[in-house]
Amino acid sequence: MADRQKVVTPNPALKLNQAGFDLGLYKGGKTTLCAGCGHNAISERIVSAFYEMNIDPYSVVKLSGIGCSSKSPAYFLSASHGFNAVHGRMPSVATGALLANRTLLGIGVSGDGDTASIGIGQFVHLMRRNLPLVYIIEDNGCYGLTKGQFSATADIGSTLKTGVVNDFQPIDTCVLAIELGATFVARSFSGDKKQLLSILKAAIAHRGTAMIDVISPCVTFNDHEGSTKSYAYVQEHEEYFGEVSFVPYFEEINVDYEPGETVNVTMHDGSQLLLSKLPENYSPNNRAESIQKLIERRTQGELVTGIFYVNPEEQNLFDRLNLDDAPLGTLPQEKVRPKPEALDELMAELM
Amino acid sequence: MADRQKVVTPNPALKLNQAGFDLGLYKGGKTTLCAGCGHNAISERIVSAFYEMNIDPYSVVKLSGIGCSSKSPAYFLSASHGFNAVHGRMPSVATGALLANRTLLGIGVSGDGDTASIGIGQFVHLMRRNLPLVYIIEDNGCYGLTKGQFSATADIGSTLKTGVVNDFQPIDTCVLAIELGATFVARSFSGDKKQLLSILKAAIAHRGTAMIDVISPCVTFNDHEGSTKSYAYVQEHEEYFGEVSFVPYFEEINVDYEPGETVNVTMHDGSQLLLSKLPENYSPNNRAESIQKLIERRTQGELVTGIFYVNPEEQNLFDRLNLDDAPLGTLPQEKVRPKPEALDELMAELM
Amino acid sequence: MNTIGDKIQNKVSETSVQTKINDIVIHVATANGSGSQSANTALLRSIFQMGIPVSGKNLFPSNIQGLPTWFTIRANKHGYVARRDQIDLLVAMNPETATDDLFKMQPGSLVVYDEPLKLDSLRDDIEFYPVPFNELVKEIVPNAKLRKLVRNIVYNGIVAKLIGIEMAEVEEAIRKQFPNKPKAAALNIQAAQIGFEFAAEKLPSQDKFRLERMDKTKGKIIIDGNAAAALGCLFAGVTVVTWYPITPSSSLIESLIDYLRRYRIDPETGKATFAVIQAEDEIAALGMVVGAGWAGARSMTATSGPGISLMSEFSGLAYFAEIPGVVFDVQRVGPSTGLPTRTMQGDLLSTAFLSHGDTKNVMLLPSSPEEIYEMAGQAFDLAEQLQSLVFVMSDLDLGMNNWMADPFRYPENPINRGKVLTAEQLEKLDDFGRYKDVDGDGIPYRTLAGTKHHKAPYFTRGTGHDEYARYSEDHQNFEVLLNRLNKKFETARKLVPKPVVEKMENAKFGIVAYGTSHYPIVEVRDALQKQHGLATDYLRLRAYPFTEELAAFIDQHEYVYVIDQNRDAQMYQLMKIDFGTKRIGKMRSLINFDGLPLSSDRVLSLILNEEKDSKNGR
Amino acid sequence: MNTIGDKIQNKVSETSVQTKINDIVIHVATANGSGSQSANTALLRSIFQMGIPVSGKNLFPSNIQGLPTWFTIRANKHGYVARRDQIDLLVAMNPETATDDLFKMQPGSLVVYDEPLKLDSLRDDIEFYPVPFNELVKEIVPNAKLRKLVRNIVYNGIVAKLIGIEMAEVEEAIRKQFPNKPKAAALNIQAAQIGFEFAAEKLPSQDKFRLERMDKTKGKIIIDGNAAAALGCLFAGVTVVTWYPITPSSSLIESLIDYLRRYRIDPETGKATFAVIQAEDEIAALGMVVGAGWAGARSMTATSGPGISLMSEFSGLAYFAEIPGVVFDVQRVGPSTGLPTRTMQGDLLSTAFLSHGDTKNVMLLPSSPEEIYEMAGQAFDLAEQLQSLVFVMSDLDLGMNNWMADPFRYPENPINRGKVLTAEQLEKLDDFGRYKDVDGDGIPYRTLAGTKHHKAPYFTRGTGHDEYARYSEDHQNFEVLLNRLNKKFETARKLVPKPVVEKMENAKFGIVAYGTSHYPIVEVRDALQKQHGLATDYLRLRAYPFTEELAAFIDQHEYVYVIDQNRDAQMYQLMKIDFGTKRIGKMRSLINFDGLPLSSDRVLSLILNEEKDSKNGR
Ligand SMILES: Cc1ncc(C[n+]2csc(CCOP(=O)(O)OP(=O)(O)O)c2C)c(N)n1
Ligand SMILES: Cc1ncc(C[n+]2csc(CCOP(=O)(O)OP(=O)(O)O)c2C)c(N)n1
Ligand code: SF4
Ligand code: SF4
Ligand SMILES: [Mg+2]
Ligand SMILES: [Mg+2]
Repeated sequence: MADRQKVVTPNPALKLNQAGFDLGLYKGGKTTLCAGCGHNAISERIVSAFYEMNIDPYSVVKLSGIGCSSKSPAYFLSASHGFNAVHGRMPSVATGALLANRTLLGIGVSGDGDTASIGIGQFVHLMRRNLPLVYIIEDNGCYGLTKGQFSATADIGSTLKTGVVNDFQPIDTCVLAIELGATFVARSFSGDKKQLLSILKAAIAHRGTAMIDVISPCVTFNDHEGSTKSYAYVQEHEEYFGEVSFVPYFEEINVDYEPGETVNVTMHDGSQLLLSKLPENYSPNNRAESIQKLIERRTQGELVTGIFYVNPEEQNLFDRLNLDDAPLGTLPQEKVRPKPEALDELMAELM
Repeated sequence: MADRQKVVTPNPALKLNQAGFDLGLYKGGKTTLCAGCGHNAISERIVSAFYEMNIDPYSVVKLSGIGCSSKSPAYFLSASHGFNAVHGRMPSVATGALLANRTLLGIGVSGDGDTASIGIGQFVHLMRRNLPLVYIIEDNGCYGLTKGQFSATADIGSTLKTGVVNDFQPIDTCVLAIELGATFVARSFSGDKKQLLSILKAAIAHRGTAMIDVISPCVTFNDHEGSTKSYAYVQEHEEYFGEVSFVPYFEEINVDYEPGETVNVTMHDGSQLLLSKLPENYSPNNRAESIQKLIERRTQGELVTGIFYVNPEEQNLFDRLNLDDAPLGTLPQEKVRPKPEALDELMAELM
Repeated sequence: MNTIGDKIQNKVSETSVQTKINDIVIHVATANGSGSQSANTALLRSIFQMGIPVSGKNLFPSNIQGLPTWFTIRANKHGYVARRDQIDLLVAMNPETATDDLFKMQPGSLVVYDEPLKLDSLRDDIEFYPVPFNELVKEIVPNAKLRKLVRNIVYNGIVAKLIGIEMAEVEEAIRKQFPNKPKAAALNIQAAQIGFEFAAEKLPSQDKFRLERMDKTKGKIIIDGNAAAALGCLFAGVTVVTWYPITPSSSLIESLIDYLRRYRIDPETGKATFAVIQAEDEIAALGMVVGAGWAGARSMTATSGPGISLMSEFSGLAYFAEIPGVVFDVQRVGPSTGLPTRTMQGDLLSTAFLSHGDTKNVMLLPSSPEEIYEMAGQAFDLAEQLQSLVFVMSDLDLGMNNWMADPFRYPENPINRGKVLTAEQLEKLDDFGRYKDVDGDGIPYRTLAGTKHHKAPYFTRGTGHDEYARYSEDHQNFEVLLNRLNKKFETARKLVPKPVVEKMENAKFGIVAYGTSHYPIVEVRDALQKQHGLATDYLRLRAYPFTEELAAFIDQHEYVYVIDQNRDAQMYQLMKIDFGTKRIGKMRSLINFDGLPLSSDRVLSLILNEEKDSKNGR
Repeated sequence: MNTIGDKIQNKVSETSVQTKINDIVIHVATANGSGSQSANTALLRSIFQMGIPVSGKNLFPSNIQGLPTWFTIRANKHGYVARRDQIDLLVAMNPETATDDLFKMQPGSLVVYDEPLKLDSLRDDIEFYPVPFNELVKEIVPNAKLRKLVRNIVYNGIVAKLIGIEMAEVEEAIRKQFPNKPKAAALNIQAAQIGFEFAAEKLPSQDKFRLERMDKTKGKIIIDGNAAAALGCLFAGVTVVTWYPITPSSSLIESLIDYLRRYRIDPETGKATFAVIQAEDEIAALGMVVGAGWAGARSMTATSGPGISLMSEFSGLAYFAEIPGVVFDVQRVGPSTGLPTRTMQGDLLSTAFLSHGDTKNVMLLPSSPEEIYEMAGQAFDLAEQLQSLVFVMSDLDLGMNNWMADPFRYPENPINRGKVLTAEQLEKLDDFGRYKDVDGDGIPYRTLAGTKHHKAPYFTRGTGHDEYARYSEDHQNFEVLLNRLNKKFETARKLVPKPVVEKMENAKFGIVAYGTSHYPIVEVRDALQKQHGLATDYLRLRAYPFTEELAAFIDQHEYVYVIDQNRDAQMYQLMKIDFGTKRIGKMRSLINFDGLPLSSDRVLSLILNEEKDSKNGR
């Protein structure tokens, strides 16, 4: 029998954030993922990020596909509507939901199987459209829920516990996303609380598609030697692309800056994003360069994390569609059913 | 009533190539595409390439998805088995067919809608697998067969005849293919007979996935101002990436070469590929650099053609699977049904 | 079929010794992309403007240019608009098919043809009208490329003279074709006039067929079913539209886009009260519909067979998670890619059970522009009332052909959004269970994302869940859920449009049909009564699941014919699944699956064959 | 269902006053990922090794670790292996479910439990056996992480002592579980022994249930249906295997990969005579099967419900273009993602009509490991003979549970590749038409790509085509083609495996069932005869389309029950579609759709309810 309590009722006894919501509303149900699963750590960061950003949880929608990762929306933001869709197709469902109500803040959670295998088509087209959505890949290089088969982000040469070796080059979702037109692309590691929280906050403040590939080791099926996604490997090989820290609602800082220095990108809600600029002349708003950098470092076997690309100026899908400011889904009849005169006019033309 | 003649019978009265096959076997049925359609020009080049390369047409399979472009296999190589599959799914059908018979030479024809919209998922995974297949995108930036809607390679800002404007950045299939691990990536223009023929020949000689994006204007729906795929636009804006000419069965030329010079890549059948090396230090076997170059030139609004990337050394799918040399599909029973002792052994283990 | 069918045709022919007034079938054979579409539509319109009931059917290839295309116009004083197998007047413009086309004509019929084709040497039992089309247009159009486009309209003038269409109407009709291009209109009118004059001077007249002004089209409109559906969506207040182009559904969306841009930009804000997305494929198209429907939009997509197949997985999700959405299936010939430009009612069975597991879907079955316009509105209401997908099963014949119709009525009822709870309503409730059957009709209440109340949020999923939308693998929860979904389907039975029943006195049997099969049946029932003394009753299905009227209809008759435009008698099969032996025993299946709009001749011969067989005690 | 079902259970309970020999249902409640799988399999095996017929069913959650899991072992001297609703001995290891589990037990049954759970305070009508599991393993496993994994095997020893399983068999069974890990085996054996000794010393003995050595499992194997299917594919000579992981089908492919790597590397060349591709999704998986089947491979994939939905478009292509391929559907609970780890026969209707247009598919219906092994072979032969997809409809119960089986027989017949023409054969032919019905059976001849003959090449497509595989939009070609496909389906009727019929004298009615419904029916028929004096006949379907035996069976009986494990009575519906009123009138549908393996109790109560109702003249 499932637990009979059905909604998280606000609990003012708990500490409230500045928007007046208690932490309980940001938390979710008890996880059914494995103890130690990277995905749980990500859920925790999501809880913190939304709480600390003072987001009204009732205005959030959380969506996912199918997989262990895709279960996690049940484990955060219990006061938000959730939608666990079908495998690999969260992007389309999220697109529909947010078109129906553009005032919602969307967060989509997917797995590497969900995104890079069955879902790569919807991923590609989501990135092109620049739908305002925080899109998180909980990336463990395997299919956790179906017991550990390789996904398309599994590293070439890595081995399953059964000894089967992966012959195929992994898909680099960050390079793809940048190339395809995503306007916020980052990578982090589920074990790196500080960086992940910062990136999440920046993503939440972004008004376009914010794609975060979070390396999130599967402790059960992918945490063994030969796997480059295991905790040990990641901790050894990880390297920061830049120090990332999120500064909400501070005064605006100039984005024009010199190599080796620090850059502030101003987000649409006025909050800002502080990036350490790489000495190699890295700029967070040059597509070609960030792709090149990523490929280069990847070729050297390095796992780079950080925010690779941000473009807060690009028109998002709502702008492109010249969408009404009010949620389409609840427009009153007067707004959506043309007057009788319109029908008369049309009929006259057809006579 | 369809024409009652059902097979192209060899016609020795026609000129034979060195392998002893007459040109008629390389030709196809009468085209039903629009007069002047770029796709027809591509079919003609394909006929020439296979004829001049002395490929046994009976050992070729030609496959496609659905679209005007995907009809074209009916218009070349009548002596080859053909398969017009479903929309966007040619890659999987081709994969199956070539696994069943690795001795076949596969040529797949797709459209930009077929590849970059509905088929982008299969495209991505085909590129990763390095299946030996010549993969041609007949790229007109629109859906010809369904009357001209935008495809995902339509340029941002281009307009339909109805005045609808495309708001989305085009997918650059060449950049994608290189990033995803394709081992031969090129772009050409259907009106450029010489270059296209050379590239086709090089692709035919390649033993891995050879992806060619051929800009192929749709004269009916996409040949108007505002479209960047129209003949006029292409002819104005086209720029050669390098002079390409194919030299079959000549002696091997060294691939180690200096910027500004010319490079010969040795193909697996011993035939070679001659490339003019760009002064900008372009090398046809550096993934990161060719991607960078492509993006750079694209950003400048240039349409680059040529062979961008070739890696003849990469293991292809057959190698990776350690596949028997004989066609799997016709292995005799002795090879595919284990002996009774095997069953006895297995049963004993289960007792 | 042929013997009886032939007999009927012969009979019709025999009666044609005198001049037939306002009763003719015209067949124009051209090549795709040759500009014949405007000429044919103008021809159709000119007859319509004379007050004569008329219909036009375009038989076109699945390519863009150069392949044979036929356009059939039927003008009929009784208002019969179904296809006829027999053609009275052929306009043979296409050298590729001219001979074949000619040999399909009945002796004594009329053939206008492009003179160089020299058809008159092939048969001597035909009345030939050779026309030197190229010569005629040369004078007025020196540019050869342009000439090709104008050449066709010449036959509008020829035909007008030959059968009595008033030239004023021809001109008016051509002007309608080029509303914003007065120059093009003028040129085309000139060409038609040249044709008219040529016919007057050089061609013999005939007295077999004659059109005369009547008043049967007054106040009517001409529209294709796809545009009608689009208008229905417009007035239903659709807000999210997704699509992936596919023949024959593309023009539904393209019309809708036009209408939306025209009537749904908020005059105050200048912003769109709708969103249209051309998706990457049909999976994504339905995924977006589902997401949008879930979040409160009136969402829809349109597709055809291959798209329906791809929508299978999302169909199951929508069924199980109870999400509204409207899908137009403009059916074409399957299986597989099939014949993309031919018509069929081939997706009923797969749509009814679209998805694995125990999935069942609601379908509406429009048969006319008026009806698909109205059903579009009903579909959105039903989808939201039932919290499920509603499939509107149109077909190529309805969707892409030109139909005469009564002007559409402005919706009488306000938009029905179904059981949606607001924050205020939630506040008053003790308890909200997203999947609880509170009203006993199997339909639960829902809340929309963004509702600012702590009871509102719930988690939607395609996995097992309890009445409070919580994940559950409990088998009892599962049984309760599936039984409730069944109950909801029973409720649907009461909400869907009822069939239309038409009776005659002393009917010998009943006919059950749906969609575009309607038109031949109207004609055939008259023919059966008048020519064969057979009175019939007729039930036209308008929805699945079936309503009680269907059962009653079967009960009232000794037997009923069930007419399907598909090989596997799909509606008949759905009826078999639903009914018990007594009713099944009365059902007789009649099928046609040649991809052509169902002809009256075909239906008549099917029924007469059966009647003969049963007389012979088969 | 409950009243009658309860009565039956009570009856069974009443008879249990004396010691029941070799007749017990053991239920082990643990948590997922806690290492219980090895313990449970070893427990099952130890009973099997004593010669007692036994079956094991795993009821597990759709997660990887930490959620409740139940394993049910039924040992039965008569060989009944169906699930029973009543449990005789509960091993309660999971604190989360212990109370619930306990309250489901009948009075007088036995409960072994983890002592800290203190279950004995909750009921007083149960025989309790508290065991301090943690204490017991502490001595032998100091490492706490490891201890968790070994803890479970202790109950093997406890249960062995309690009901009389020989310790030697327990040890042997454990060794089988760890074939290449002697250390792990030793540790586990030690733990089991500790359990055995504890039970001997500290627990009271009982005399309600006792296992005694018999000889009913000699020469038998234990295997799950997925592995059996994989073996069938191995010996059928499969060459191209594609898949996309999905529960409960993944282990079919994973077993197959193991077998292929072991037996299908050519000893001479060291190269693989097979290719396995993990595709990007199910659409690609079937696309590859179709491509491979077209080019001559024996190709296959395995999936479950959601995958079947995604395969819809390619299914239509394969049907229409006539391409062989085998699809295993290991069915789970739908609609949508449903209950991924529960069993159901829910995909029959959607698979039979999988795709838009008039598509129809062949399905095989295995019910045992032996049969799915053999049907795998038949499926490949049939697919190539019929040039179509063949769907093997397994389910989670068959696929993932452990079954006793007879050793598999080596295939008697050589591989049947169907009508494939070689260059030599082509040379002798005047005429080759790829889609010509030369033999009158609806099955044309084909050639494979690469055949070096000028007559060999043809163009395959999902669009309309004539007998020579040329593109055609001609409606007559289309009708000919669709009618021939229908004829081929009729031929399939003659080629598919016939049903198995079992009779009793003076049978009052017939039972029609398929797949895993077989096991409860075997038991229920005996019960009906012995306890209710009702003799029955039984037809077990093995394929769709139906063969003539089904019609004959219905004709021979006053009425027949049709048993489906799905809500919509899907097989019953398929039968209704196929049959006329006389037969339909005799069919009565019985359904179960709770996602659990069908229990004998459930079937018995369903039938008795109906019998009672019909006695009461319903
Ligand atoms: C259409 C479909 N195919 C297959 C599955 C089975 N399936 C469930 S989860 C999953 C993969 C999950 O992998 P990933 O997205 O990486 O999530 P993870 O479990 O690793 O977090 C698969 C293949 C499914 N549910 N639906
Ligand atoms: C599943 C499916 N959806 C839609 C269609 C309709 N359709 C046929 S061709 C085509 C687009 C073709 O575009 P492209 O591949 O660019 O080829 P082109 O005609 O431009 O050469 C579409 C959408 C289809 N056949 N199948
Ligand atoms: S199986 Fe792997 S991905 Fe799934 S919950 Fe466990 S650790 Fe996480
Ligand atoms: S419509 Fe365009 S793409 Fe299609 S055949 Fe014509 S020119 Fe070519
Ligand atoms: Mg994963
Ligand atoms: Mg195109």
